[in-house]
Amino acid sequence: MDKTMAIEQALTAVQDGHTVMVGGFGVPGTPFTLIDRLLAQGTRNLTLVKNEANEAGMGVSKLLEAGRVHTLITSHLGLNPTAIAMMNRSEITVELYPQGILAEKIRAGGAGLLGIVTDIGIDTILRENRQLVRVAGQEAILEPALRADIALIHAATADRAGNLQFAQSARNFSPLMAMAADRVIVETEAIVPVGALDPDAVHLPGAFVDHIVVLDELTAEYGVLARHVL
Amino acid sequence: MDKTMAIEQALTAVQDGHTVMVGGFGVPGTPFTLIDRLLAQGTRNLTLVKNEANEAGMGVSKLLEAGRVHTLITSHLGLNPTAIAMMNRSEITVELYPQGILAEKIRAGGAGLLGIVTDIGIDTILRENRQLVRVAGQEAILEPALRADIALIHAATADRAGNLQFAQSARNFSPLMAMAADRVIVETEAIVPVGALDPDAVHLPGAFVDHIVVLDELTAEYGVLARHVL
Amino acid sequence: MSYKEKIAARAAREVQPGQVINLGIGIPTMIPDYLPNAGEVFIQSENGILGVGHRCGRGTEDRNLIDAGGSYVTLQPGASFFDSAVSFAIIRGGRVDITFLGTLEVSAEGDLANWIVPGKMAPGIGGGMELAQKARQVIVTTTHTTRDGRPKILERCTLPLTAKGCVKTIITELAVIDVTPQGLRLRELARETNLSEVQAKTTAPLLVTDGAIPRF
Amino acid sequence: MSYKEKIAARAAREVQPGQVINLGIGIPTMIPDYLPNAGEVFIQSENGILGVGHRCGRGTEDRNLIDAGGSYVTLQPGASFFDSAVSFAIIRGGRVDITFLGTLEVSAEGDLANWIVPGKMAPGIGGGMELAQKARQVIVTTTHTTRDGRPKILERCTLPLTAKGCVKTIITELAVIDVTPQGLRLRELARETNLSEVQAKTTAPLLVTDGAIPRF
Repeated sequence: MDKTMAIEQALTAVQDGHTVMVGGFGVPGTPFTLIDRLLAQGTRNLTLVKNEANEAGMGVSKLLEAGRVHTLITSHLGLNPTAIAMMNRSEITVELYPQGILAEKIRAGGAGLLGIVTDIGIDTILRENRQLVRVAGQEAILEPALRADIALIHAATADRAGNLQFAQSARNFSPLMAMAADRVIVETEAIVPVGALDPDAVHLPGAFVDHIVVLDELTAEYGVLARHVL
Repeated sequence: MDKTMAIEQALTAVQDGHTVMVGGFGVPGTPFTLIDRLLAQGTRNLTLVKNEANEAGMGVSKLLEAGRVHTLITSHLGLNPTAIAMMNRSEITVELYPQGILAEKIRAGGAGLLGIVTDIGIDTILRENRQLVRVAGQEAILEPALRADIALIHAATADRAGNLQFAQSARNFSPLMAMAADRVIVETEAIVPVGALDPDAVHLPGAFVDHIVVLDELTAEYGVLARHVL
Repeated sequence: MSYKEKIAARAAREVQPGQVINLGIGIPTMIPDYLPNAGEVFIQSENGILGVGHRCGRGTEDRNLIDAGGSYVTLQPGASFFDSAVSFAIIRGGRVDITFLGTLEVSAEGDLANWIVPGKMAPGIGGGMELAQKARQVIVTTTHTTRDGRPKILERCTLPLTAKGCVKTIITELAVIDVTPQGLRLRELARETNLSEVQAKTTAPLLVTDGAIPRF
Repeated sequence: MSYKEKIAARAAREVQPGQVINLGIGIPTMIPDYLPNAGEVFIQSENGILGVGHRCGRGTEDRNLIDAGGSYVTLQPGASFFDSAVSFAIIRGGRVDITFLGTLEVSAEGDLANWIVPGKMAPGIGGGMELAQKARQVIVTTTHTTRDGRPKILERCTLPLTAKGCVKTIITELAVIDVTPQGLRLRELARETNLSEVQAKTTAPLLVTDGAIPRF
């Protein structure tokens, strides 16, 4: 079994109008190479799901800036004034969720559930336009599960069967999104033979992975971000 | 930081009338030593949550047979005719859930959610006496989250801060239950200093663990079960 | 070859390289013995394993390594372990290509009833309902009739359902039958039988394509 | 010591050994510098870390190791990594003992408003709402007044809430104030101020226990 594939071939799966989940929280875990190639292939009219919008000029922000995204489902845009400006000019529609609720909506999609029930935000304006239910005598919000056509994921190590390991804080949303998409495309820094990973140390089982792209190099975007250094 | 404790002291937390989650799927992951000690201390009127009831004369079945349990929340009793007989004689109340829905109810409790929404069983008798909701135009079951007063967990390795690793198929319900209980008591085969575990290889972060009991020996119950050998 | 072995061997031929499969108790557990490219198929077990290998030889058992049926098993290369929530995420999330399940009854519309007999308390649901409802393909492997000779393949199930309209294919010692929108379609016949015997032992009508029926 | 350092230093004294704490952006990120037993406290970060250590010295940054605020950090012994769902399970499941948060407004009943100003589009919610609603203790660390001198501690919040009745303690450069069922209780006063100044800068009435008010 060998799920490795050329990047161009893997990304033909992403089509206009698709919903695309993109792993990463800041730089760690963001699949910059897959994003750049998606930009290059011109796919448009995307709904993007990502924790945040990276920073201006980086990662998914490039897709926003190029007008390829009509809706962004996210937790915050705090580090990306360009994305905030686009939202304020209504050039993109932004759906905001509490970060852990966004994670749970995605996870629920991945787990084949239809939704979760939470009291987060029940006393706030978040309750507006939400489906309210009562459970255990308590008012709560029913949040529908979220799934995607495609997930773009960055791994530290993959075996050819798609078992993945993530590095440190690069794990974040990646395993959840890989569970929640019909087609999961992974870029990996290292590729190892099937059987090389300790079965107890796999972070995401290969069943969730469709295509693996082996990175030849890590571009500068993957590196330490000078403006965040003390 | 050192969460290790004598077993007697750790188990004083378990009181009459408590809801107790017990990890394990068959022998792997069942905390036999904690169960035996709980039996010895005489705690009664328990609601027990476990994937299955172990086998007659083993593990949680000892608590059932000693009359310490009024309700068992579980997925199946298939390997325990004693427990089935007790259920049929109404000596215990048994709440049955599909195995993965039981896992999700527990996980939802652990994740501070109020419930999950699922279509599992919607066309079956499981829909009876359930809270039905509509989501995405579809009829579904709202399953309330499940939490416990206590979780009893078996780990392969713990550090003194409570970070845990499980061995192979012994992981099963253990991390979910450890998330879902107010007080989590872990028995471990090996104890290591804080800092000895690879942070990327921890299966359950120490924040979920309250007390650690270091096992002096593994009794025969932990071993290979002769009647399941080919 | 026993009738159970015959069913398992025929069922194994439904599996494609690269697929993730899940095996119920009974006959399905015998399927791996007949997989042509076992290393290219990943067997998932509800207790948190992807990549179950063959059953253990006596004396090689690992106390921490059983499958969901309680048998001591080995691993194949590329295996991984995970918790029960992730395990059923694989199942309900649509990443199990085929689940092989036994049954009490199966209907012409693909309804499956294999978990409870009213009047007898059911020993539980286990993972079967989720597998039946959410695996991409549900293949029933079963004897064609009950022990006392009554058909298991019915117009309508009489027992409470496990899942509605979920079964794609039924493999028995006598026949391979596909559930189609038009009804049950006989795909193959065992060498030891004939159409009239199979129809007599099947309550629902069987559609037959023109031409010779392939044998297995 | 700047006023921010003073707030952070006083806030650090609320932390007990063995606790799990989460630090919002701004002043809370300075708290670790003042923890007496830093090794005995586990700092949780929403992006999937338990056991964040001090910030990185220049040149020692790891591209894969940032906190939720985007700063390059180190690990303390006993740290662990996990995904975002587990990270918020720690938060919503009640395993964060204290969250330190900044705020725009806080009310006499402990309502917190720190995420949106109507008319300006909010840049998002992040993890703050879940921390405010579910951490065992919410401690607000904030300047006592806005930049233009208006009180932040009000009878009622005017801005949309982050969470209702969640705040336990408010620590400013002037005072430590507990939210109690009876109202706001002044626990400590900064050495540089006095009761009348603090009350003048606080819209809600402050309850004062008999005897000398401790200073910090």
